[in-house]
Amino acid sequence: METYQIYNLTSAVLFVIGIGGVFAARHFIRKIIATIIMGGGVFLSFVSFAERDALTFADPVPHALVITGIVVAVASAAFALALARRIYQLTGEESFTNDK
Amino acid sequence: MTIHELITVILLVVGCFFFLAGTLGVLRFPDLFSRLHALTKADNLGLGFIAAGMAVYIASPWAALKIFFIWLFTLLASSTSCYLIARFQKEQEQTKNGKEGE
Amino acid sequence: MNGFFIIVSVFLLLNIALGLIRVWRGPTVADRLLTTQLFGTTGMAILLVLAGYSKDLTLLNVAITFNVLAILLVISLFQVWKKRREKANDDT
Amino acid sequence: MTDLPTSPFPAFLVGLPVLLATLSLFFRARGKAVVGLAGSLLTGVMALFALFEVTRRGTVIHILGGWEPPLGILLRMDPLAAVFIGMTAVVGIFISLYAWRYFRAQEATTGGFPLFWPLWLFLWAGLNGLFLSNDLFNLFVTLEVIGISAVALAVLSGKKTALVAGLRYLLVAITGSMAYLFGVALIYGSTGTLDLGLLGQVLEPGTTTTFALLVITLGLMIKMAGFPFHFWLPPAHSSALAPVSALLSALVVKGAFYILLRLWMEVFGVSLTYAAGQLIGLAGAIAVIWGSWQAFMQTSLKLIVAHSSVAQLGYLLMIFPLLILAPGVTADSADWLSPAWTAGVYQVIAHAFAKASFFLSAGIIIMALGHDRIESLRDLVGHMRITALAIAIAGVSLIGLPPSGGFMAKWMLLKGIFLSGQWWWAPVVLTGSLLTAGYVFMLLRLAFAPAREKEAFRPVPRSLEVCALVLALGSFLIVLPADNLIQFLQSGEVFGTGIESIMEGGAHGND
Amino acid sequence: MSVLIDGLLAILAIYLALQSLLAPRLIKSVFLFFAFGLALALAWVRLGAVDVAITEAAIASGFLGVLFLDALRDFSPAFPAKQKNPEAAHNVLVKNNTKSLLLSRIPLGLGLGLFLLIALEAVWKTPEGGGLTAAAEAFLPESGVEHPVTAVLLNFRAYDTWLEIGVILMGLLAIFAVGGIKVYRKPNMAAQDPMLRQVIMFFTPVLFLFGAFLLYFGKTGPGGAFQAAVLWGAIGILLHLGGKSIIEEIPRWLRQLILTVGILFFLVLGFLFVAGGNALFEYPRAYAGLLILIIETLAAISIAAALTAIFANLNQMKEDPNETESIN
Repeated sequence: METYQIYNLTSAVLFVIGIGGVFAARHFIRKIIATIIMGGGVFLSFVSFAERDALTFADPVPHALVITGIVVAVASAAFALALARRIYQLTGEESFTNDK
Repeated sequence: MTIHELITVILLVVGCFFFLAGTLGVLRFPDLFSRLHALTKADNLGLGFIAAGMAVYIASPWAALKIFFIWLFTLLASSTSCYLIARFQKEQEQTKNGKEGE
Repeated sequence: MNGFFIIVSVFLLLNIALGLIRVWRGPTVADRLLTTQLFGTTGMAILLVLAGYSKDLTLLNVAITFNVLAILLVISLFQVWKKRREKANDDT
Repeated sequence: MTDLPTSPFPAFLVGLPVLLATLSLFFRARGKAVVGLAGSLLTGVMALFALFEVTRRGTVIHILGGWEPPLGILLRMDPLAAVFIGMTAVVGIFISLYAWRYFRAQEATTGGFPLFWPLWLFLWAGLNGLFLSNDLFNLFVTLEVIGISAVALAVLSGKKTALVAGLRYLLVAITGSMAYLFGVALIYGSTGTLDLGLLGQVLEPGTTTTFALLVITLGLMIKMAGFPFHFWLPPAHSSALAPVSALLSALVVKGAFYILLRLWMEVFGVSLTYAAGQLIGLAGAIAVIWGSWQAFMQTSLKLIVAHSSVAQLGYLLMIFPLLILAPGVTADSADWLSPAWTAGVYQVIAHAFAKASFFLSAGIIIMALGHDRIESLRDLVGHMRITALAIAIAGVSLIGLPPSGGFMAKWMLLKGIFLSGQWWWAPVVLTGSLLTAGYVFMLLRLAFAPAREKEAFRPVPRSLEVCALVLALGSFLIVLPADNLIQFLQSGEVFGTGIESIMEGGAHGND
Repeated sequence: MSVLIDGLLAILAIYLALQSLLAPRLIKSVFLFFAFGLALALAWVRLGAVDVAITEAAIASGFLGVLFLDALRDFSPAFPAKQKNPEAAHNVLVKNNTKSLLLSRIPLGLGLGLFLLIALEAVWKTPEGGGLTAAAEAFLPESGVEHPVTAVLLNFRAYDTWLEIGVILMGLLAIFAVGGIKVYRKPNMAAQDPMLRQVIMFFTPVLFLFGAFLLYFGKTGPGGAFQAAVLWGAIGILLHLGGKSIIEEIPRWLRQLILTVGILFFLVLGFLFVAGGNALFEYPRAYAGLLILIIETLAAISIAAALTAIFANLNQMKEDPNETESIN
């Protein structure tokens, strides 16, 4: 098994863990963490393809995409965190009360 | 094997030994404070040896400076957080019994 | 030499895995906070060894980035803890 | 593809709103609104000019940075993109005018929400960027621009219900984007390109492509509130401020639909299967029935309108089973293809106008009454004639009665359904219309009923009512250029190749 | 042989991800999440993505970590404050968390398991697309920089990067939208602490210099605007934590200029190229290197300011929960 294949499989596992977390976790913070884990899986997939396609250097395009993706994901997570904190301050709720 | 490499191997092995000692301490010691003690002291020492080993191996003054800073910052961060964890634990023992409320 | 570096890395990773047993067993919260510390220090060591293994000095920049921001985390943790204590004192 | 004529318009369509949004940050409350409104008008007018340019010159492109795909990113403004951009411009201009007056009227008590303007301009830039984008990853970035600005707009009121709905909306949006991005990663891994045009040529069917199609479709369905993932939409759309609700339901959800349409037609042609189409159509059908029924059961105006969005988006999903050709059928003989996807485009436009008008009217009613419980709508006609008229016209378009845009959409959808022989979708379309008629006439009956007791209608600026009415009329006026519009849409060369790739897909299935 | 490292790292990352979602206590979740970030960074290093590793360390672990830790002041009952009502409710909730994930969600679990199997098969069978390495290598000499990732970020796909700077600014605006409207909130002066001041005095120049180094180094090696921006932003965050604010002391227009100069300069420059008959972000080849350096510097300044302001707003949210409508 090659290095990139290990991480490629890991990426699928992390992605699924993240999806499960977003839907099943209750607390806001855990839901946000789950989205980041999901993102980690996706980015791992990109970067493992970059390693597979390496010539003199690894494929730089996925690296750049992942950097962009990480920044975007963090901006979203920061916003989600702000919302979650605000909701807690106003209502004392830490999870969606009528969660399905 | 050059003399540089020999020194590196020796330093790395010593470093690993300290890491192992630290981890064993974390696993075997009876209470938190001694565990904390084991982890912080031994691991930082282990990191110091590994840093020294790698500095010898890479053998460039610029890299050596960076490695030194890595070690220094880790030392700072881990000792501060060790101090914080200890104080946190003490506070908690004063207020409650320190067990997790599960 | 490269084989040796790999052995060292694997050893250090196993070390972390071993340390996770303590996280699992607890019993106190503080014990679990130790993970991050264990991870931090050992992770830096692994990064250093990998820098030697791949002969890529830019890995040192990764380690420095982690380090300087770890300080930020520690100070932030300190603030959290202080605020909590102030609040606890206010309540009593 | 790069031999198409280049034009600077695509660059300005994305750049200008961002420039103005950023500049508006230098001003304080009132200044932000002035710059924001001016920026909206400017962006809208420029978008219409761009639309005109495309009708004159055909598809235009803009090669960003001078780097051609696959390394660089290409902005492509073909007829379909131009129509969506034009729709955004018209709806956006009137919502901006409405928002200006609406926030001015409440400035004393609420501060006038100056942040609406930069966020709305960013949202507009994101929408234009999405319609123009020809790159899978860039589509992800524009989706995120749209997602963050849309949620920020949705929570602008700062009320608890809006915040909770907004957080759920945001988490769902992030999940959807990440699912989409996972599909993008796999496609990049298996083809080494992100450009839609190139992908249409090189993508081959296989396990990976099928899975990528699955996660991309799921992710986009989450974002466009397609059936099992519709739960976030009604609370988020109904709890936002009136102009924001209008933006969210008229424009934002359409972004994900646009990507889905493009990808299904241009990229995934080879790996679509009959079952996948039926499944997504089923989701649409359930959404139509369930959403309409829920709308019927609600007691507040905004919730009715929000649930109705779920149903109307269901119609959009129902065109997808028609886009898939059975093995052995060529695109030439498949005469239902073009009614099917033009029905989708018409439905998007008609719904955008009608729903925007509906939400703006709801905002006027909330302004007048202080709430939007429907029992208080009694004698609306006596107090606010124009708003009542706007609701009636928009409602007729939602039901799909002739000669409205909604009618055009449903008629073409039915045409596509019968031509393709998938007759089982027809009862769903009709039942949906019937249920829609149910809640629209319930509203109208109340509006015309004499008041039992005197409800205190506060006076409302006339200009607000006019904005709502113009948008409602728009949902009828779009029928006038129908032939030209359909012809224009079908002139898209690249979209033509999309149909060809579907054709090849049919051939593949035949092999 | 070296595959052993990767296998261990993969298992570790998966374990930590699972645990950070299952951990009963919030603080443990957050700490395991840090550990997860570190494992992921080691994975990036193993895959040869040093840029990504630095970004992960800087933004995803560092910046987001600080935000999470700061959020614990609101939520977590793990610190020994005497909790009132929320604690009881929360304890029930955290107990449910583990169980509900494992037991009462069997359909979800089965669905996810099936999905995982399909996903694993899909990634395993991904055909070799070849990537864009060759194309990037061919055009690298024309890009104005020597590091391929920087060339992609700032030249080949500059449009994405420009939008991304916009996303950060929008994230800040979105946070204003949540918690009332203020450009920058005053730090809590009570937070001043002599020990902290020493640490800040020592680390401010370190952060600044290392950030500048990463920024400049981005031309030839891993580093660049985003990584540098986080380090510079960390200065602002440190000062804020120490009860000092640099941004508060400068006039409003300058503050706004600092926040927007990155995206504005990038865009206006792009418009100038368009006016000159080129495409958006199409640098004249001769000046590409210089222009990229200027753009990166300004972008780093703007992003650093935005990150500082994001942290400051989140950090001070608690202090005035009722203030929603103060106008900027």
